[in-house]
Amino acid sequence: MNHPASNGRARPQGAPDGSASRPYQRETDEFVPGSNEWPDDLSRREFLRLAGATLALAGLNSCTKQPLETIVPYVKQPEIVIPGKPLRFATASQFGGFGQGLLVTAYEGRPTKIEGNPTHPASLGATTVWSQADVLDLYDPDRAQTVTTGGAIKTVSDFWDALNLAIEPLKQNGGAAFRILSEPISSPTLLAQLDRVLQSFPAARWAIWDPLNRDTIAGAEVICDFTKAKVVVAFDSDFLYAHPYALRNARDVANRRRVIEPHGAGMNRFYAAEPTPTITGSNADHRIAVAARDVLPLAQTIAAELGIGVATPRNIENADWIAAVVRDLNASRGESVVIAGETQPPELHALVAQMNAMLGNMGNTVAATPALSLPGSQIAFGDLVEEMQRSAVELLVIFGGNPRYDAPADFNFADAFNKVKLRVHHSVYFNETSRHSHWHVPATHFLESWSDTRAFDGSVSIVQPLIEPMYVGVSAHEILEAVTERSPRSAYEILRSHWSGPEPAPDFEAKWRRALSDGVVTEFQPPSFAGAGQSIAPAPSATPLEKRQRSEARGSQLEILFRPDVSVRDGRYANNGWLQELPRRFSSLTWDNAALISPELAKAAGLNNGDVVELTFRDRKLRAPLWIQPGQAKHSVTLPLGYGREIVGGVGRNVGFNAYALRTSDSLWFADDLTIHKTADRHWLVTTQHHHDVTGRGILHDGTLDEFLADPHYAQKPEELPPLGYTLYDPSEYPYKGYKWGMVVDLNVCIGCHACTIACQAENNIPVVGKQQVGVHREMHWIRVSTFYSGTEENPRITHQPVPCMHCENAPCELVCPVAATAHDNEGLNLQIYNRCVGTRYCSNNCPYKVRRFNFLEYNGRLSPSEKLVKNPDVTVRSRGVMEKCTYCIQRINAARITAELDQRKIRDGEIVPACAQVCPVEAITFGNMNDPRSRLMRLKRSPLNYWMLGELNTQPRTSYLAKLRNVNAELVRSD
Amino acid sequence: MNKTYGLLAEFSTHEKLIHAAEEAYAAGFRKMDGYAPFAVEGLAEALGKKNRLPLLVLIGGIIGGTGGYFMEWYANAISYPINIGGRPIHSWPAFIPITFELSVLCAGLTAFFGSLALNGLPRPYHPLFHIPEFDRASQDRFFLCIEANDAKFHPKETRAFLAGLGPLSIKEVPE
Amino acid sequence: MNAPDQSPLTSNFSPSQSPLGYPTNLLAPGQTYETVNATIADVPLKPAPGPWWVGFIIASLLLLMFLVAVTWLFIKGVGIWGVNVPVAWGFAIVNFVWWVGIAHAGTFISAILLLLFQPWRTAINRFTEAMTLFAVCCAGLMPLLHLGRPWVFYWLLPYPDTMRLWPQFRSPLVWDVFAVGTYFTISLLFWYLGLVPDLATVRDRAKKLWQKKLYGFFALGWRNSAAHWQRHQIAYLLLAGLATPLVLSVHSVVSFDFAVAIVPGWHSTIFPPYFVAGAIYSGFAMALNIIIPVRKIYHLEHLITGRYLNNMANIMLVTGMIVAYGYFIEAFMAWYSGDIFEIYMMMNRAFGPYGWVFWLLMLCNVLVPQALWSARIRRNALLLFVVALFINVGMWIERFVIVISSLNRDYSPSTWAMFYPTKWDWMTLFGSVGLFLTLLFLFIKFLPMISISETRELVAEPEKATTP
Amino acid sequence: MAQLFPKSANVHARVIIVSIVVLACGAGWATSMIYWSPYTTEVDVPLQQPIPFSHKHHVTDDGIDCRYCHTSVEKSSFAGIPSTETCMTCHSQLWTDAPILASVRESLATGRPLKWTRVNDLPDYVYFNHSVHVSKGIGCSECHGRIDQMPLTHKAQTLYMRWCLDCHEAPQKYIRPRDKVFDAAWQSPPNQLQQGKELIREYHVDTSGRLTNCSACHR
Repeated sequence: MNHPASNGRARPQGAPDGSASRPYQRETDEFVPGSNEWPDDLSRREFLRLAGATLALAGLNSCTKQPLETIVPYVKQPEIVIPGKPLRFATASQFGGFGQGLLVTAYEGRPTKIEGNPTHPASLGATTVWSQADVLDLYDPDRAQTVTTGGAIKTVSDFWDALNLAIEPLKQNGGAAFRILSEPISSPTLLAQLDRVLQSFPAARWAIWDPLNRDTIAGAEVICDFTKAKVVVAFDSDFLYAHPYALRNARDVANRRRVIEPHGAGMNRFYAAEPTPTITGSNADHRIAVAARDVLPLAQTIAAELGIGVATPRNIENADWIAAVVRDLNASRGESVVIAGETQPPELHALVAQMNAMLGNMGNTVAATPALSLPGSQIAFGDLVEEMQRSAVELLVIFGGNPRYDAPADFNFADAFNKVKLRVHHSVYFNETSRHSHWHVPATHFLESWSDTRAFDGSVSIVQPLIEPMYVGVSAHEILEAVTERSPRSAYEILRSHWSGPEPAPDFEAKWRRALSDGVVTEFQPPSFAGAGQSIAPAPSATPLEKRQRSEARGSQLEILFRPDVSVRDGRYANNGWLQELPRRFSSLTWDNAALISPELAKAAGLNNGDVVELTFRDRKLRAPLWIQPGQAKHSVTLPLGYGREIVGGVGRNVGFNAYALRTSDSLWFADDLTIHKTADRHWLVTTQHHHDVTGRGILHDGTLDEFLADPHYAQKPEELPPLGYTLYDPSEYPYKGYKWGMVVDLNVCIGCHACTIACQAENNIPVVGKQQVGVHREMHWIRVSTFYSGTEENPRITHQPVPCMHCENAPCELVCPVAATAHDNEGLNLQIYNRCVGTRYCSNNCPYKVRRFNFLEYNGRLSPSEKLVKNPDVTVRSRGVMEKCTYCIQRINAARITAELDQRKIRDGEIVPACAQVCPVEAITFGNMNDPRSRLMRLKRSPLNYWMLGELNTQPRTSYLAKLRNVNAELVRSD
Repeated sequence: MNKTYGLLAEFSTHEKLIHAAEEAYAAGFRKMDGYAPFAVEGLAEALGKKNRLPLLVLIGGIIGGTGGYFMEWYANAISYPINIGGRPIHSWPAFIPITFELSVLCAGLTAFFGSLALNGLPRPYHPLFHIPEFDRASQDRFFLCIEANDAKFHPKETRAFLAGLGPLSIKEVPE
Repeated sequence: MNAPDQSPLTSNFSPSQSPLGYPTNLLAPGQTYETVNATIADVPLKPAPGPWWVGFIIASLLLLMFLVAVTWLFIKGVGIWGVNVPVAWGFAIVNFVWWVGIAHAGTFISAILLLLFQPWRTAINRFTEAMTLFAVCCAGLMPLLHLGRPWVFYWLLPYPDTMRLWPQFRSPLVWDVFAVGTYFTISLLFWYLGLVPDLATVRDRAKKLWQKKLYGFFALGWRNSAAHWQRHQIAYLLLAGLATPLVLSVHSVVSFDFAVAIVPGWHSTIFPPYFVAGAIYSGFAMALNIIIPVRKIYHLEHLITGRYLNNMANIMLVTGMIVAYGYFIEAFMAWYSGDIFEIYMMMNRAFGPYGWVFWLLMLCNVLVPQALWSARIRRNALLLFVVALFINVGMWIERFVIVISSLNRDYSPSTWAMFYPTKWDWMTLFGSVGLFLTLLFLFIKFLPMISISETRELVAEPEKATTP
Repeated sequence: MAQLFPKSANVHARVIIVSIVVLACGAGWATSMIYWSPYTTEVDVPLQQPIPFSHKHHVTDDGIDCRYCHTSVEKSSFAGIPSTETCMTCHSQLWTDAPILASVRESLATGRPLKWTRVNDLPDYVYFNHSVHVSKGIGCSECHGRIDQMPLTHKAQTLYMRWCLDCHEAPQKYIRPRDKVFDAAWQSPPNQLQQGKELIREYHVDTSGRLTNCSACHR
């Protein structure tokens, strides 16, 4: 792993370390868009072989001359940069205020791909879909590009002056009218700075607002060690996906569920109760759909059965499920985990804590998260808004977030906000809040500036930049410094001085460098500050809990659920094309959110997908399209948050409806009294998968652990398979000596998070085609994750199946190509040669797996110069009229091969990792050499669970699957 | 008109023409030709005309077929062999359709251009076109022309001989 | 120039009805060389009648629409059509197969009937050959338009390029290129060879010099020499002999586009015979749809007699039954194979989202043509015209069913999706009809639309013209 | 009626037919000529450059090694174009005020890079890697010709795929000892084929046919 030479030169002369190389030369920080710098950059791009458009010409190159291209060398070439060779830097990003360890690939100082940092305990080399998409935000031309006040473009120094001017008068009364609002912060340096500011302004206050806050768990936040858990019971918790520690949780759970061969096969048993299907619930062995309001009573019943003295509500459903849970929990005391989601009330979390305690899990499988000390003088968000209403706030500085869009509707934030005298908003995007602030200061993307952050498990990482700010960018560190100091130092200096202390230790430099290259700070702690409050988590920012109404069993009364969207979260990713086009789990909706309702409700009310209904809740009304979601609790209606953004870039405009309009402080996650009635309108909802039933075809093989133990080869039985190597042709014609690439996808551990899809999109320059094109089934994802339902529609068993190209040895697609644009190489890869393709689309027709994607239009035509920078220079950008598909990341194969050739050795097992495998949190995808019997790949392929998709076609796929197993509870199956 | 191309006798029906042709052939005339508005069966035979077009067409077909197969084999098996879905490099069954099409194509071209060539067409100018009435050869009249370069041709005697065949008229065709 | 000839050749007529009551005359009574020449050869020399102009203008407007559609296609790409994944082939391929099929009647009539010594081809072969040519033009365009990158179409042709790459000769699409190319060439030669003597007739009947020169140029100086006639006939016969296996091969090759693929509903050995039958079926339907109006407009009833219509109707009935059998066998084999994919394909075809199209197909191609059992209908030009129209539509629908309803639900349920044509799809379809008609109208106007020399032969040998 | 066409028409007719055939063949021949002519290939055609840089002078006269400027040729796919600094290491001493070097000095002063025109420009979908060719004993001059004899740099080969394949399917024809890779003047010995075979074995060049796979160059 490369790491930069750490000699912090001051900007503007040179980029800070890590971003030592720059995509283009810049004299000053005041970069005016459209200034004469782009041409250089464009020609660089040519030289980086990134002009997708020329591919169209390329077809013609046999009858036209190529246009002249230029080479632009460096003026000063940085030592660490070898043109044409990527560099990798360790850094970290934020997820709900918690750090995520990352490893970022950069070409000539141009970050193109984000991976997980294997040395970071919270990620172990995997990433979330959001980390994958962050790099697209970096180059988003819709980002805020200049400091503005009232629409007028200003310089950063203008802002410093204005800030100082505003602060001076506040100094007298200790900043009584000075308020700071931020998102959850875990950066030690930033917290220290914040503390310093609050010390110097004793009367000033600080509030936190996060629409997806975890306040309900405040104080009860725990880390679970799923590797030790035999039984897992989840109450409305999405701990495998929408959780700050999800990546690690997923890895640990997977390691308890991975089954290769029968002997010693053990799986944990996983029970889930949730109102609306989540990634987590879909992976449970026994999932029940219960209204959110019924989760607490359910837990109470179980607790009572376990012997905890709580009042048990009467007439509770799912008796057999409860019985099974109780039995299994009792049977595996100290080896189980009970976990509840942040969407459930504190009572439940308290109860869950009791259950874990009395089951002896505390200290075994469950531990409290390390305390994070926060500055004092913090007030709840609700109180801040109330102050603003009273016009008691003169200066409000908002770091990140978008409260004007996502604050609870009952707070009436908009007009409270307007009563603040001076409003400053600091964010990466110019959003609804920025629009109504006096000053908007563009924040630097985390790939552009220095900071530090702290993960869920307390491990701290340094955030180091990989590129000079694309546009004017100021970091939060600099602003906080500007509040006290007249002219702020650079973020780099602030950070370094905080870590080194006043007089650096002699070995500081070495430690610092190691911390940078490892991406995790292990060798020293930052000097902690005199933090007053020792609160473990932010003070509850929403209104107190007493207000939240108790939910008795309210029978058929509709319940409203607010949930973060699986793609755009709280709305911060609304302008990210990759995420907007990423199929939402289960529904496979793209470019929209829809109110999810249960099939029963749909039947009862005669509703269909796409019907627009009017939702009435707490006298507020909202129109939203419907989607019927199997597995949804009967009377629960889920509203995904994060849509209906107004002040947003071109991508996120007019996408979906804004569920915050109904969300009140006493119903952050769910509440009763929802009424819906059908309107005449319909909305065009666009999905990538219409059929979720395998119709008994040899596509998906699944079963139970018991079946497997009874008959290990059952997974290979269902079809009449041709005898292995059964062929009309002479097998010796293509011996596939040397390397013989293959892949295994372990359906048993795959959780269906879709990270592979988006990682592939990032790695392979896959275009975003937009709603209309997805609507006519032209999405371009090379690896899709099919979701299949079995069992009842009310509560189906859900299985996810990632489907990349199978790289069949007897490929049907190749036979029919008239120009040999798709052919085999003698390592068995099924190649697609874009520049030879004439676009008959015959191959796609003849592909039984339908994994081929066609450029029906010029999907790369509308890219802005900055968007082109995200493209991977090692992968051809495809133009109109050519077919494309999964290549097993051939660019990575070739890179590894050339490295091996130069070192005069063979490619090692595990040296080549395709993007999909690299990102996978559960290591479900394995790639390797089938001629190496000792490879991890072959160990898996030898498993009796190994099977070919549609094997009876005898296409001899190189990609095979390990059948899905469920560790079902025999009693429950019988009672089904 | 110093030099003549031949003598042209005009008949009303094709029977008459065939009869005249047989007479003329019997009389030993060889360099002669009949003209009719449609393909009169037996006329050419009566005039003793031969035809070796079919052989040419056969040869054309064979060349096309073998050439076609060779091209496919050379291109896919020799010039740049590529592994196409694990199918044999020399997949002869897949090469048959084009082989067949190409033999038909070449045979057809031979038949067409062969017939034109043997007929000496295109020949926009021809002595016979001097005779105005000859227009009717393409409509409703039947002609027999004994050419001057025939060994037994004699302006007077041949005219007398033709007259004996009961033509509607006899014309001298200038060169 | 020459007074009507009163040769009494066509005086003694056998009864114009066969014992079974079918029309037997290939020629109305009282035809002479002159009447034949006049009716056919003078059409190109006289100004066109009103109906011709109406038809021609409509046709060229459609052609204009075609050009618009194609231009936009080249600007934007095939994305303007409804095609998608899984249904990557749409109207373009449907139209292609449809047009190629239509082309087949021409060759069938002029070649196969010639070899079978069927005299009832004389008056219609010229038409249908022209029809063949123009249909093949429309057909040939479609695969080119449907390419993602049409500007590199020539990569499908074998030539020594700078990349040392060749076409992939295992692909049916390459077979198509050669099959359709050969078919067009042979049909063109066949048609022109037959035209030469008639061009000579027109040349000799023309009054205006430019007309004489124009037709004279294309007549190549044909002078009706017996020796020429002999070679001409041999060449004609040889071309017919070549065209016969060719016509069978062409649609077989087209059917391979589907049969070679593994898509359920495509991968079937019955395709070649059943495609060829379908081709001739639609070809005759199209021939009738053209001949019947033309016959009316130009008053050719005495040359294109009821016997022609009757016989063509019979052929349609036969081929129609073969096609119907094909439909039945497909369903039967799907069931008999016990293969879940095949069975599902058949169920989806008949009762899936495109089920109504399938039943429409049954109506047009199986039900309606049963009317042809009735001799009365076969002899009624108008009814025949309507039935033929149904069959033409039906045959297009058949290709739609084969292409779309097989692709939209193939092996992998998670990728099943619907295909909906866009306005550009429709414009391309009807535009290609415009191209076809435009060419046809030009042919009718400027060339002898019936073989004059062969008709003269009928005049000369009346017994040939009347044998049932 | 009289003759429609003069007697000469018969000759003309034949002439026309013959000339059609000739033209058809001629057209084919002409196109291939154009493809292979310097007009299309740009072989031997020096391109306009910001500075009339002479490889002849720097390599032959000054004896500078290729790798001094093309630093990454052994490490990376891209051989590397010298940064302005590299030029100035010498030219801060030599020809310090030569007018033709003005743009170099200006580049260093302003920090604006020089813009060279690509001479050997492969299409964007071809992924050529210098390091592996160099390490397998393929000399610079095999593709770049006698660069040491070029006052103005120009293309030496067509870089057509057909040309690449020529070596990829029979490397023994071109491979040379590693220590001769940067020797532009190297001539293949009379026993090249046999020596080449040995080098192939020694350098582990893949002769299984993988080098002619599409994936060898295209992704």
